[in-house]
Amino acid sequence: MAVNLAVKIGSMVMRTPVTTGSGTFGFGSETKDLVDLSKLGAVCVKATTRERRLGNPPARMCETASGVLNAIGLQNGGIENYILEKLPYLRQFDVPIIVNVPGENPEDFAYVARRLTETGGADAIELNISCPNVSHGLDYATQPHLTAEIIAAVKAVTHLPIIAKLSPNVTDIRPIAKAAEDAGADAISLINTVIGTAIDARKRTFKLANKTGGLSGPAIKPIALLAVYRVAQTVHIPIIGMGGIMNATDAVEFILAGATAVAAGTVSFVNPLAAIEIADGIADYLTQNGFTDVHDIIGAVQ
Amino acid sequence: MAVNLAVKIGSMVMRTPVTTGSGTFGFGSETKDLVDLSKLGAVCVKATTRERRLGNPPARMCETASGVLNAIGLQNGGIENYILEKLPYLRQFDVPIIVNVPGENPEDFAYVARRLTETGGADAIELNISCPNVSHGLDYATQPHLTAEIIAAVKAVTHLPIIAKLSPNVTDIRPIAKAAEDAGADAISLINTVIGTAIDARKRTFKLANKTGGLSGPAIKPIALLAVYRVAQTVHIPIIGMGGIMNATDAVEFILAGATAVAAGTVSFVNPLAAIEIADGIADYLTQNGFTDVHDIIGAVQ
Amino acid sequence: MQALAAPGHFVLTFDDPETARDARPGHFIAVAATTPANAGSSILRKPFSIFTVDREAGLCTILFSVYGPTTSTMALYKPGDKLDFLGPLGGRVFEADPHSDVHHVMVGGGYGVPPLNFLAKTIKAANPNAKVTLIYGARSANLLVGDDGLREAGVEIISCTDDGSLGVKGRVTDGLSPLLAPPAPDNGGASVHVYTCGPTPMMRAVAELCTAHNKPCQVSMETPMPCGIGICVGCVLKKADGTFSRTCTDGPVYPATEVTWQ
Amino acid sequence: MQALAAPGHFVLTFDDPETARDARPGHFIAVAATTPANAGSSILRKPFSIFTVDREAGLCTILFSVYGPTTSTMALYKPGDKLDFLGPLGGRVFEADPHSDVHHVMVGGGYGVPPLNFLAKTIKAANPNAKVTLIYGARSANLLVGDDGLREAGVEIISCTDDGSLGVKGRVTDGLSPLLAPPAPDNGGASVHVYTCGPTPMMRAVAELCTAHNKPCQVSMETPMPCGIGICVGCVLKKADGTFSRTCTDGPVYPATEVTWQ
Ligand SMILES: Cc1cc2nc3c(=O)[nH]c(=O)nc-3n(C[C@H](O)[C@H](O)[C@H](O)COP(=O)(O)OP(=O)(O)OC[C@H]3O[C@@H](n4cnc5c(N)ncnc54)[C@H](O)[C@@H]3O)c2cc1C
Ligand SMILES: Cc1cc2nc3c(=O)[nH]c(=O)nc-3n(C[C@H](O)[C@H](O)[C@H](O)COP(=O)(O)OP(=O)(O)OC[C@H]3O[C@@H](n4cnc5c(N)ncnc54)[C@H](O)[C@@H]3O)c2cc1C
Ligand SMILES: Cc1cc2nc3c(=O)[nH]c(=O)nc-3n(C[C@H](O)[C@H](O)[C@H](O)COP(=O)(O)O)c2cc1C
Ligand SMILES: Cc1cc2nc3c(=O)[nH]c(=O)nc-3n(C[C@H](O)[C@H](O)[C@H](O)COP(=O)(O)O)c2cc1C
Ligand code: FES
Ligand code: FES
Repeated sequence: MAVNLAVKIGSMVMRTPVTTGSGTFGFGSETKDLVDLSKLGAVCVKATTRERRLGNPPARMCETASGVLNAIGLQNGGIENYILEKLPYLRQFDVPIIVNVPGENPEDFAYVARRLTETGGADAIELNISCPNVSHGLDYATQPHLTAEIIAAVKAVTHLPIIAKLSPNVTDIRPIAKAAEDAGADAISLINTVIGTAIDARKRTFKLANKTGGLSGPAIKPIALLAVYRVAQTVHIPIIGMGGIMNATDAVEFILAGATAVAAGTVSFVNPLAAIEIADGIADYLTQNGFTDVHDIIGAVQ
Repeated sequence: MAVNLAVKIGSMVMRTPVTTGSGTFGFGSETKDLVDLSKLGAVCVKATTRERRLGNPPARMCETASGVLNAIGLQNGGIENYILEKLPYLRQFDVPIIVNVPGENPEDFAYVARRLTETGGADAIELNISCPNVSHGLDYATQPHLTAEIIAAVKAVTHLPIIAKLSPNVTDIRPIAKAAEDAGADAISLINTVIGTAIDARKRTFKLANKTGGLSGPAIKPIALLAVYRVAQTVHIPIIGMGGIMNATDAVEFILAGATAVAAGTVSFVNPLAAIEIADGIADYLTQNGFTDVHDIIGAVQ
Repeated sequence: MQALAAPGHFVLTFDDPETARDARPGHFIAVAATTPANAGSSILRKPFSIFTVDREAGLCTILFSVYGPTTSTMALYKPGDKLDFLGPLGGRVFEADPHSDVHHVMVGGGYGVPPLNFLAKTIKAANPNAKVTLIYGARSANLLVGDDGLREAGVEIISCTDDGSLGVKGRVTDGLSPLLAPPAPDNGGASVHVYTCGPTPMMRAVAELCTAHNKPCQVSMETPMPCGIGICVGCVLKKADGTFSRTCTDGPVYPATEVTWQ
Repeated sequence: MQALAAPGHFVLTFDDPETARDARPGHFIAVAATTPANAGSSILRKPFSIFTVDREAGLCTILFSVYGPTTSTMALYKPGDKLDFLGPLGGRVFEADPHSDVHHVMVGGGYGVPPLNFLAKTIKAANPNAKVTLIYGARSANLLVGDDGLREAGVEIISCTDDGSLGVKGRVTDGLSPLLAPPAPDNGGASVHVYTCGPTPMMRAVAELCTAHNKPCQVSMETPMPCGIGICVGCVLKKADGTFSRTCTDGPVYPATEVTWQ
């Protein structure tokens, strides 16, 4: 029997509850020989800023136990480059586009959001107020009122669904999620990477040129699951859960914790088809356990 | 050529820079057939509270990717039981004893510290203001002024070195470390476990009876290393670093980040001799790299 | 060092005269199956019950089935490989008096069968006339393992399969009930002592049946054991007196009356 | 599927007609060596250069040495095992015109030798008269691997060992210098084109020597590659124009003049 996998994030309809994670799937065209984007629930593209950014110097990434540290530094061609060079490829597919937007001040966020709205460049905007790899990047998601300020600034210039991407690097994520909801966010995505570092004992140097980086992958799954669970107990808007999802079982755990949709992040580096295969696996889980709709298990953990 | 491994934590001299981590080595006597305690830098015993505590119901622990989640809930026999039943065994060995002390209010902390001081029950007191598994346990280490309050209360009743054990579950650990130093702490130990959870997709339940737990093991090493580095840049008192140390290379990374000593935590479950073997491995590292004293590499990361 | 006992099941033999000498039924070892190829995939040791010992040869075996990293790695071991283990571990093990006039009834399932096999053989070796029965269950016949050498030693075996493909169709309690019902016609009037090890729901059912019939029962708990040596306090069982007991060093075997089944 | 090329070094043969057909020297594959026994120990794929291809048979090989989880697991592979890889990967590979009148000089070290071996053979196969020299280095003779079949193909081999145990004593640049110095007496006056792959300090020394002698040089970068397919932007090289280039899809081969060595 067919199961329903479709979910809604604000007004955006996803055919499956699995999107790509920003920064872990490029702009979609890199994998054109491998991935049919129309099979994704949504495609969330890499952070796109007002101006082009070169990013951090190498080394930018290293492996840790069951995890990956990165300090990419938001390398991207800027919003106009996105609209001209990236969007046309994406729009060949029948799939919603989420554009991840970082910024250094409310004006930057609003500028990019406005350009995306004017040009039809996105179906939802994910506000990256939680990137640990650039100065000021993380600051917004550490304080409820700053989170609210950014969301309000963007809300004023767009009718597109707004997703607030939150950071786990805070004492309590709940008041921040609540502030995002109150300021008009249509959804919350979490978690962004966990701040950390790695040291090379032989060379006695940091492994990353940036010294610190953001930790992703299975190592952070327990942290992410708890963040999703806590936020789900706090807000009424949908949650896009991520952090260490490697397979459908992991994804189901996030949905049980309260996520309406999930993102395949680091796993796409290993298997660029992961987001598609995970959606298939969620359908199998539902069937095997006698459910007909993914909504039946959202937040169902006991 | 012999290398110097001895370090000082306040007035406490450790023959090697490696102690056991509280809660991961019992009270020393459990491994009496396996471990000669006098070969340890120090032995840090399980949390000891004013009254006996039964702890949390099972399941208390589960494995995660490169990590372990625990919610023991501070099971222990209470301070008088420690003095009568545990201390005599420990005092058979020529090794400093660190007693880990949690509490629900300043009076509890002070009471246990006073009893330890009166009875010669400890060579240093580690204030566990960061245990994520009991209500109020974590709260103190989330706020600088609460951290300072506990340290001042204990300082008033003991001349023993005071070690403040801090939590990584905060937005910024630096002001908290600074508050601890200013309030008179002789050292900082970090990190305690990272809060998280695990869900059983098949049963649709939390894996731990307590729902949430604290994450330890290699998964958290990047988080711990950064916390140590940041605190080392902030305070002038020694740091005992821990979080995912499995071998001497990991320990050297913590020392390079700024730790004066390190603790073998979860690794002792796999190898109860780990704290001794790690000290030997640090000596080998120093020799192979032309150093004669562990102090030569404290904070030496570039 | 390795033999396939049944599909997916392996018997691993290791050479350790001290363990062979000291191990009693109910003792276990804690294995770390770490290789360069799997570094970090499983952090903790995993417990495995002693299956057989050969004191003269100084050899022991464990019987295991393949689940995760540890057992998958163990399944790859070749003769001559070194087994990294701690043991024998366990504080309280099975207590049985081979010479008393009781009917020893063992009830096992899954990886609970190996230690009961060890117990049955130990009793029979001490007293060939002891009356020993092993009742064990599995979903189907080809999952039944761990009865090697028992029949030869004179142990009565009652197998129970969910699908009836071998022995009694049904659960182990269906095999056990007739032996407990008074008057016990087929045990010659001897009193019955029950020993059980296996999945918790099974042990619970066995324990409750024994309590109902007022028969002594020893249960060997199979909680996950993060350290196996008493230092993590993560393996606890809630006892009837409300306290928590470390199954690794205070157990794994308890009188059924001490156990709560939550 | 596996042969030991030298102590700790393995040649792994895999059957993939498409890769055998499409792979050019400088292309690589990204391997995920995940098994139940090592689940989680290494998350990311690891890149390995194509070493040889047999278009008719549809077979390719990679040559690797054992470092961590991926290569340790690969060393355990048995004939018939499935290799989980993406490839052939790489945007810009070695460019060489076999028919031009140049002296092709390859300078390699460590796991930089396999792709140069492939390049040397490819040039020789297209033009048996092409003048091709491979200079390669290692700490000692028994670490020299990857020259199989080159002598037979008519490639001149100059080995350099730190300890002088084979060939030139010293570094690869000591082997290279004489070939670059004008007038080049031993290369018949042909212009020299250099291709290098190996540890970064070695490539840097080679590139700087070529620049000093005004000789064209192609370098194949060996930065860690978290994804290998252009989506992580974690493998970048800082180019002379100040921008960052993804070595996996924009490289791994670059004209030496485009590279900064920071
Ligand atoms: C005292 C004691 C004695 C034991 N004796 C034996 C023995 O003699 N032989 C034996 O084979 N095992 C025995 N076990 C069980 C064994 O220790 C576990 O199965 C162990 O977790 C296997 O380790 P692993 O790394 O292979 O799998 P893990 O990584 O621990 O498990 C992988 C996955 O399989 C699941 N899983 C693990 N074990 C089981 C199971 N038994 N049934 C269903 N799912 C499971 C886990 O939840 C996990 O999802 C014993 C356990 C205890 C506590
Ligand atoms: C384009 C490209 C082509 C490559 N081609 C080959 C090839 O043909 N053959 C080959 O053997 N390798 C090749 N490599 C290198 C190979 O991808 C790495 O060595 C890889 O990290 C090995 O994976 P692992 O899981 O076994 O070890 P890892 O877990 O990645 O490494 C384990 C430990 O060893 C260290 N380490 C890893 N590799 C090396 C090394 N090469 N030298 C010294 N220390 C090291 C790591 O820092 C780590 O501490 C290539 C790399 C690139 C970028
Ligand atoms: C290499 C890399 C780059 C990333 N870039 C971004 C980014 O540009 N914007 C963003 O919001 N998150 C970024 N992230 C975070 C991921 O989207 C995701 O939140 C995080 O990695 C946790 O999920 P995972 O464990 O499944 O990877 C990046 C992560 C990685 C590993
Ligand atoms: C089972 C368990 C019990 C613990 N109990 C305590 C405790 O009682 N007091 C305390 O301060 N820390 C406790 N900790 C935290 C450790 O001392 C240590 O800070 C943490 O585990 C990180 O180090 P590791 O990754 O090396 O284990 C416990 C950790 C574990 C895994
Ligand atoms: S398994 Fe650690 S105390 Fe029992
Ligand atoms: S390796 Fe990921 S972009 Fe190059």
